[in-house]
Amino acid sequence: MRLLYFGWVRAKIGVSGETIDPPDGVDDVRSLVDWLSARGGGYGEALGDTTAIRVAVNQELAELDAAIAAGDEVALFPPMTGG
Amino acid sequence: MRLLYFGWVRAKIGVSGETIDPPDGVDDVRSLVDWLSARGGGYGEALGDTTAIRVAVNQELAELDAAIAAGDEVALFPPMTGG
Amino acid sequence: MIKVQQEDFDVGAEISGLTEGNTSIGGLACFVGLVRDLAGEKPISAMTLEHYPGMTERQLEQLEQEARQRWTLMDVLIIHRYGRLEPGDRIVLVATASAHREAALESCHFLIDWLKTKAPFWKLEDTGSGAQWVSARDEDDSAAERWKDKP
Amino acid sequence: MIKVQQEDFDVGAEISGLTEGNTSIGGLACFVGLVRDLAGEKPISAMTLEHYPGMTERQLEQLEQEARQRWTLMDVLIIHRYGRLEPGDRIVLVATASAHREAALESCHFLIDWLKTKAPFWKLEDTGSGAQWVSARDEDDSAAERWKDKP
Repeated sequence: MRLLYFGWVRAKIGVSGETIDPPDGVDDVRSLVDWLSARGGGYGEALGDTTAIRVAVNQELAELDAAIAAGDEVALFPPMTGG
Repeated sequence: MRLLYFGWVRAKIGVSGETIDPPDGVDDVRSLVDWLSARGGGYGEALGDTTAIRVAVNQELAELDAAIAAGDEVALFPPMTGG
Repeated sequence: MIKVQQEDFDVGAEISGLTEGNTSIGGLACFVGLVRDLAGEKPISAMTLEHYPGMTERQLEQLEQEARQRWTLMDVLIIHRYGRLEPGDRIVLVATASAHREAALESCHFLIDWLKTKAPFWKLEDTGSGAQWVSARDEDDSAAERWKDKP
Repeated sequence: MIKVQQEDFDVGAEISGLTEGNTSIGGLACFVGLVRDLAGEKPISAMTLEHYPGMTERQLEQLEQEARQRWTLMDVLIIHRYGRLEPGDRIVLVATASAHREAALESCHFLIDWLKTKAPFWKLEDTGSGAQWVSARDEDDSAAERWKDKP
């Protein structure tokens, strides 16, 4: 599974992306975020407050309860500020 | 008094303007329009229906009951179609 | 700024002139009106804009002042052409610049809506079957009316 | 048409490209967003736009389709820049062309409102006292929300 981080989520975590092999039970965005957040450090800081996080699965906006599977591209980022 | 005509008012009357010496009693736009209209021909055609006429006195939009006097510039025209 | 002219204008140059050197502008809205090739169902070959010299400039300046009173604007530009134009030709440019996009967008919309009913222009269309004066449209009156109490 | 690019764009050329040769266009609305020299009260020296390559293009294409479904449009152009920009630099261009002015003006307003909250960009401002991420603004959410049921 390919993870991408943008904005202050990327800045806090310290990398712009990574490839992971999620453990059993990580089958939606929420469980992925909890699992990453539990790593602590920058991950905890970036992902601790899920209300501040927006999500895209395979480049489409998604909710925290969206299902995810191996091979997906999952992006985590702050609210967008385009325009 | 300087009169100016625009749009189909001008086209029907056949001139774009004229200088007139209004008779006594022609002291507002309505009485001016009635007086012109009574000339008949193109004037009657152009000015017979006062609901279709818009007015400016000294280059400011005005109503039919606006007072006018010697020296004024009075313009009669159809509803504007700018933009 | 108001310009009433027969010549065409260069939209890019006009817009650049409005924003150049002013780094407090956050948004610029603009509208360009063009001569369409159709009047209702009828094809037209040309449109002649008649105007009231002197009053036109006064009316447009009043419109600009009205927009500046309603919104906080850095700059306003209205260019309106007159004379004979052909389909595809530019007729009018309205551009408004502000620190914020909402003020720029709303004031631009306001100005073009008001121009339609308050700028002393009259349009004569050449169709295959002769020339016809463009009538004022009820929709344009209601569009202008909408801004009466705003904002 | 969607363009996501680092380079600046030429507003006049882009707009001419949109209308040229199409004489059924009656109105063209456009909005240009620029980097302001102030973030709230703080002066800023630069702004860096980060984006999500691939998703940005997809989102903007979806926005364009949404606008074309809601209004009858002859053409739509969205150009959004990324990378490091300075005050006065252009960030975004939205231009819409239609037979009628109302469709052009409304769809342009709609697109810039939706871009603010639905385009995957994140802005980092350089101020005298360090870099700060631009927060999403509640006003932008409500501005986008306003278009939810229209038209």
